[in-house]
Amino acid sequence: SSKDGGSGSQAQVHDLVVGATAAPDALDPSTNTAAAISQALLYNVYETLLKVDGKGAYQPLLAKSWTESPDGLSYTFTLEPNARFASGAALDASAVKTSLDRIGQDPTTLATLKSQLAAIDRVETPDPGTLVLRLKHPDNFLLYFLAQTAGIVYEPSALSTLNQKPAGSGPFVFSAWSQGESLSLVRNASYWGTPTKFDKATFKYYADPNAENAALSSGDLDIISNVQAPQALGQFKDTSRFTILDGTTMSEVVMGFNHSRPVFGDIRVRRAINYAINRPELLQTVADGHGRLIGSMVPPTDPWYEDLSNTYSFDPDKARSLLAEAGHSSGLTLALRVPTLPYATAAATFVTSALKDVGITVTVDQLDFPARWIDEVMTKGNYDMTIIGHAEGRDIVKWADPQYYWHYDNPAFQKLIQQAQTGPADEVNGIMKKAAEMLATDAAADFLYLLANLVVIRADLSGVAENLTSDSFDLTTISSKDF
Amino acid sequence: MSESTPEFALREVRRTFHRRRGRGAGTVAAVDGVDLDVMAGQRLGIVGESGSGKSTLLRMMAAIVAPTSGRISFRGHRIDSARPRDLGALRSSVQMVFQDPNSSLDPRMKVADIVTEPLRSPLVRGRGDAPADRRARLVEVLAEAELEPDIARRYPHELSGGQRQRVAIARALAPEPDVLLADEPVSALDVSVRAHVLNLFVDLVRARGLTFVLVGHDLAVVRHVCDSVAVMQAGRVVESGPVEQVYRNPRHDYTKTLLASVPSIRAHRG
Amino acid sequence: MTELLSVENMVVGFEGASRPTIGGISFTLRAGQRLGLIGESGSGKSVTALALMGLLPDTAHLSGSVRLAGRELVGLGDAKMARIRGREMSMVFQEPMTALDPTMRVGRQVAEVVRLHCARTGSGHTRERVCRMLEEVGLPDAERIADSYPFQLSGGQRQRVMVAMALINRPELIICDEPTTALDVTVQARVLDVLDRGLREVGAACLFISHDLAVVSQICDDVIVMYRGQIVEAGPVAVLLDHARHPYTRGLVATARLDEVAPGARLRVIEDFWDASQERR
Amino acid sequence: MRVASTIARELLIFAATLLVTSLIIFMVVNLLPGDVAGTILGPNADASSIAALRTTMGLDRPWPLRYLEWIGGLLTGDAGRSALSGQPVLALIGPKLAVTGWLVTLGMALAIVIAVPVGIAAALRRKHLDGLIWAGLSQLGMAVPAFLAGMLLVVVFAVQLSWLPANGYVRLAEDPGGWARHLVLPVVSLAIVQSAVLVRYVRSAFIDVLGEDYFRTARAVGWRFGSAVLRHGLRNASLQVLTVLGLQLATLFVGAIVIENVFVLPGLGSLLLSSVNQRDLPVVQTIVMIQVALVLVINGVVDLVARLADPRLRAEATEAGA
Amino acid sequence: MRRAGLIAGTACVGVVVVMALVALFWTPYDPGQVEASQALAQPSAAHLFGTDGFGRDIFSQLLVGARICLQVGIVSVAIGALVGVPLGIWAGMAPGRIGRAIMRVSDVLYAFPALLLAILLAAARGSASTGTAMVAIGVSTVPAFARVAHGATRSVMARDYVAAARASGIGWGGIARTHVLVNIAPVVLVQTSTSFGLAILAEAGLSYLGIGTAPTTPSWGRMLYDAQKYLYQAPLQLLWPGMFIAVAVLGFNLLGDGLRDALDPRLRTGRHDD
Ligand SMILES: Nc1ncnc2c1ncn2[C@@H]1O[C@H](COP(=O)(O)OP(=O)(O)OP(=O)(O)O)[C@@H](O)[C@H]1O
Ligand SMILES: Nc1ncnc2c1ncn2[C@@H]1O[C@H](COP(=O)(O)OP(=O)(O)OP(=O)(O)O)[C@@H](O)[C@H]1O
Ligand SMILES: [Mg+2]
Ligand SMILES: [Mg+2]
Ligand code: NI
Repeated sequence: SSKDGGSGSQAQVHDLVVGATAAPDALDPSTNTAAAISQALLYNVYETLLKVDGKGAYQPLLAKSWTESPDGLSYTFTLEPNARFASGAALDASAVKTSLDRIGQDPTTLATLKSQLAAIDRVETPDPGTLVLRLKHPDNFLLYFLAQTAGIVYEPSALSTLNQKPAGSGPFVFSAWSQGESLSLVRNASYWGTPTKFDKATFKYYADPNAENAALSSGDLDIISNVQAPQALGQFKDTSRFTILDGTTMSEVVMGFNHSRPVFGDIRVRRAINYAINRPELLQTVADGHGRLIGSMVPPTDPWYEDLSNTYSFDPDKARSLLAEAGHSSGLTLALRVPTLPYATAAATFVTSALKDVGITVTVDQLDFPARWIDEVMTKGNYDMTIIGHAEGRDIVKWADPQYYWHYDNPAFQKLIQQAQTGPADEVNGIMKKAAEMLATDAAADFLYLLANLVVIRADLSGVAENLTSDSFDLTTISSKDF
Repeated sequence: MSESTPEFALREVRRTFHRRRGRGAGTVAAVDGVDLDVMAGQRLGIVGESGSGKSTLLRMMAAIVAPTSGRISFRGHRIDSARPRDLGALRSSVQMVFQDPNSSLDPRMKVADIVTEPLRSPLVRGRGDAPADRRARLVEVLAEAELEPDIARRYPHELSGGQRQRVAIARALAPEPDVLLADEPVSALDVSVRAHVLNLFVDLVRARGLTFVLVGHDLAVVRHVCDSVAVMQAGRVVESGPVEQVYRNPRHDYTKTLLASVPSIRAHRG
Repeated sequence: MTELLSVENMVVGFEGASRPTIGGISFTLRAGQRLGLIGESGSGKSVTALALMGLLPDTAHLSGSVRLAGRELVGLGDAKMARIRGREMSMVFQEPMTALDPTMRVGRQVAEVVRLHCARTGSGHTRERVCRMLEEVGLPDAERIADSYPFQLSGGQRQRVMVAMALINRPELIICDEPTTALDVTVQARVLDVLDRGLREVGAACLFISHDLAVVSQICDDVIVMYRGQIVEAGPVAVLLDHARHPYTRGLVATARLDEVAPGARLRVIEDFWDASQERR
Repeated sequence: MRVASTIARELLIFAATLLVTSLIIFMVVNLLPGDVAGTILGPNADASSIAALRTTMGLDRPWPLRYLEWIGGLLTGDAGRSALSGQPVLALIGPKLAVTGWLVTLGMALAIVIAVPVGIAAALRRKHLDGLIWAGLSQLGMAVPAFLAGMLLVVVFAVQLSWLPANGYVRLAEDPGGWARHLVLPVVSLAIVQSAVLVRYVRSAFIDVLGEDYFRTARAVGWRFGSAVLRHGLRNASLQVLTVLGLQLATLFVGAIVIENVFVLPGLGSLLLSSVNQRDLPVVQTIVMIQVALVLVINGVVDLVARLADPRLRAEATEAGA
Repeated sequence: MRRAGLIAGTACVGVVVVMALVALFWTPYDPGQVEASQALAQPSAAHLFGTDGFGRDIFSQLLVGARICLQVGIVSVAIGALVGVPLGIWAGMAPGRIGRAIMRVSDVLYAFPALLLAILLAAARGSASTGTAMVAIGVSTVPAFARVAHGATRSVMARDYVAAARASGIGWGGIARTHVLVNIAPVVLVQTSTSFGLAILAEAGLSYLGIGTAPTTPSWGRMLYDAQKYLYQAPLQLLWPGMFIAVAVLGFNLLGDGLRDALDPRLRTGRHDD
């Protein structure tokens, strides 16, 4: 909302208020997994060497340019000479090295981030403007992860207080945080690049999606970063007041099977479940039709995306006969343990009814999210089926980890992923396509749908990305018609 | 029972209460060193002003309230600090009638159950000669208390005040006690029903040769029913003796005031 | 003497009751006269008193005529009635334990009665008057009593405070509803004495309710006897005691005379004189 | 002398109660399955890194040790740090407590302001239609879930009429006007339910008082009905209601949790809920402790006020020590 | 007039009970049956109260919801009463210190905001389900029952009929059975009725916070939670469960008040009302 900073003669204060659902509980994205941290800070406060655009191509950010050695074992980045931290400190190669080395070496940083940068052998800084990464083995995914949270360049002198006071080089600087309530940023007056038009940006957090919608309706918000109750979008159909963006996220809503249970060792059961569920209808009832059917673990913004949603079209008869073949004609009872997240519980309702039609009795219970769900499902593996969205980019690789909570152990798949990562770069897309198809045909899970990126913005605003390609809610591109 | 051992022997009996409200808050000696003997067949009246400790004394004799100090024996056995199961003799042969029939009858019990309740007590049943057939005893005892048999099916609130008090008397009589303790049994009653209840007491006590202790504030009532009297004031017995003697020739000032205060029908005020 | 109070054919019925509780009674009271009202429990004595004061509950229906010094009270509004209550006519209730506001010092409660009816009295003056009144009703330590809360006083003291409240505005009529029934005999004697002197001092008429003929005979000149909502007999105390016409009254007199019977002898009861069952049908 | 010792004894008992309470809270809270390590590492973590983080954070140390640490810290005014953000717990709770405090206090105040006249009317006119309507409305008020009432209020006043903000909170110091506007709907929704409950108590307290002998006495000495109600009825009835108010407080805190959720108020309730979900135990146990202690303290205070206001109880209090 | 409340209360409760009984044998549709094509249908002959966002028949859900609502009420109130009442009686009959200690513990428990307890218990039991909610609500009503039973027991113990029973040699157990239990029954009954209403509200509250009933169980609270997102689109969704919750709570409250009034004359033996 724009408020007059007093009477007419004074300059207007332009301030942007963004509604979000999940609130961060800490502020250091390298030690806490909450996507909400990156949502608010990545690209806004923190910057990376490069950035992925809406089409999946790499764009320069802190690095003006980069080259890859022919053997794929080293990358050389030329840094933006003007770049500096908001505090005024110089952002040179050694600062970047500190950040990257910290991910690799500091025991407190997240294991996920470590594994994303695991290929880096060492970081070299021949001169302040040049950074060289030497790899242990070629990694075709490395640039992607360097453009994400793992690649954030933190101000070296602020590393110990990142959890309370983020310090980066972006167009905004962190200003205040009230846990569970709001997080505010102000304009970085000395930003090295194109400055933002907004003096202030605030993320406000709403546990209750209706409250968030009501806040936008009544003018307390300028943007809802992700509408949680698509059914309520009707409130915003007045195009003179609001613009609705309906794009894609990277979040695949997966009904995971616990492959360590004998019943899911049988592909006929997995297929039967895939046949039994009418996913178009599910998408309609659960998300009011917003989102995409994907059929595998790949969002459309990945370069190797192909539509696999028809691998198992709705066919309850086939489901019944597969079940009978598998020896479950007398019925089958499965425990579906879902986290207390609106889309998950809603999908559970649909799934229960659908599976009942083919003779599978589903007992549903809901687990506190995150702590309880993680404990029961991920750590203890105490479940038959569960439903959750996997929001991380390129998380298809998780299927290659048999320790991961699905306990999916498919050597052929693991080999494909290995090849894609370390093989020739021009073969990556082809191999990844194969891998995605393999997951789909093997019915490794029931890939229910891809969450929609439903953004509602005040009609005068523009520049919000339609598709979400990182965890960040990128404020840097937003502008207003009015100023 | 030999003549020499009294039914009740009280020595230096004291009872204090911690009162938290009202006048005289703090520690109150409700009964403050009382010595008293009650012989078998004696009809003793205890009179005194409100708060003088009459009820407390009686309740200690019934072992409902324990004395703070002093000794109370019933037929030679200490009852002041006895455990419940050692009170067998007392419980089976001593019964009590209370002042307020509204409070002393359980509003949710039928008269039949109220009256036969003592018969269900293990202590009374263990006595041996206790009435075994409860229903027969109920009919008998209602008749003794001059109550219609069909009252047995009613609840206390369906009875008049006089009837209620007679039910309370019937309950006390049911286990065929030897001793009857009565705490102001007619104070809550209308004068017009008082006579009924007093007649009943006189008849019963005489017919059964009961030992009888009556607490009252009305000397006229005590004189009518009892043969001896003890006058209490502030937790102490200030005067005692045969009722006619005390009545005609009061020695203590308080007794005199008490006697003078009893309203009597006067022809016309001067 | 002139008639102070005249009650004519007063009927009181309660919602849901099949027959009226007070079935059309009439009596009169002269200025300064002391009239006893006796009867067994439930005969309607308290209801009569409340009807005269205009304090019957909402569920009661009152008809007939009640005139105080010629003014009709039946149908008078609350505001007008309030001006009469406590000034021309006051009342002492049966239960001394609950009749005073437990949260207010008694001196203030008495003073309120004064201030309520005489607007122009300074508070110092009122206080003085209250203390004097308290002394008059036999509470010598008036200052301390006035500063006490009701729970700090004994039943007899409270009842004397009630008497003080009733007398302090020198009303023409005081209604006492069993003012001593809840008290000890010794205390009862003292309160009756105080009341007797107070009435004489103020020169007020009194309607004295009791179930105890002995008490009434000490205070009153005349008695009316109530039975089941009806007046069965009326007359001077002396006459009534010795020459009651109605058998019920004779029974009532007989039961009260404990002292005339030999100890242990059978007491006479009302039913010896009066068969209640025949009346009831 | 004895006054001091009685007070000391009461305080000692109170402290012991709090200590036992803290132990119970700690046990209950620490029995919660699942832990903060999982929250921090998220759904993409693997079991071994969760175990590693548990050890790093000291979550696998024996509970008596952790309890002593916590309670020791509390006594010195330090409730530890949030397991998630590392912020000092008390610094985290402080501003939230203020929000909940405003909500509860204003809610209670408004509830009283509504309930007393309505309750009196319902008592005085209980045999009449209007009295029955008041009583009926209060019954209805109690029967509607508070969050439903809140949501309906938002629809009408924030979304349809746009008179008031739908939710959110502004600090009093920043913008008093905005603060007030943001609190109107939550306070009203909280007060609706509370006042409905209070109306019942006020009504029955007044019905009791109207049946008391001293009320009849007051009328017999010449107070008009209305004046008697004000002079003698209100005094005595309010004493009865006062004790209830203390007890209502516990329910009010609960109501506040739900209302904070509906109106997105950054209060203790929402912090508690999210902290429970994320197993940020230092925060959870401290919030619960604060709430329970507050209820106990305020109940104690209400008790004291009731004692001071009621001469009978006052005498009891002073004489016990005198 | 005072009967009116009792009658209205009985009628409201009766509606809920009848619905619950019907649901045992028959519902027009399977309440869990998703029928996407029928989503958000308006009330019609086929769907008396319309359908929800999944095309599930609301009427069927309401019927089953009535059963769950009674179940929650019965189980939680039973827990509260079965634990609280004996505790209260014990505290009321035990002399001095023991009694005070019991009530002290109960007071502390009372200070635990009920929902808080429920949240913690729900979290402790792990999965949020109707069962957890029932236990949690039950535990949180224990102190209320203990308090009420304690007070009533104290006043019964002060009565002379207890003294009379003791004077006859009836033991503590006998007194508790024949006198205390019977005489505190009305007060406990009233408390039971009121707690029933509170339990229903508490379940709704828990479900609203997402920690109550599981998604596929059509409790009224859960229905409200699911209906929230249609607040603007299909407000009726919110109205039906809201209305039935109100009816049930109102019914139990009125019933409790009515019982209190109906039982009152006997409780107040001091006044002659007959
Ligand atoms: N349970 C109790 N707790 C505290 N104080 C008590 C208790 N019982 C009796 N008292 C006090 O002890 C004193 C004596 O009481 P008690 O009832 O024995 O007197 P009483 O002579 O029977 O009086 P009344 O004629 O009024 O029945 C009184 O001051 C009374 O208040
Ligand atoms: N508020 C009321 N509602 C219904 N009936 C009432 C009410 N008050 C009194 N009564 C009835 O009126 C009758 C007369 O009662 P009242 O109180 O006048 O008797 P009383 O002569 O004063 O008796 P006591 O000597 O016991 O005080 C009784 O039968 C009583 O039940
Ligand atoms: Mg006594
Ligand atoms: Mg009377
Ligand atoms: Ni007497």
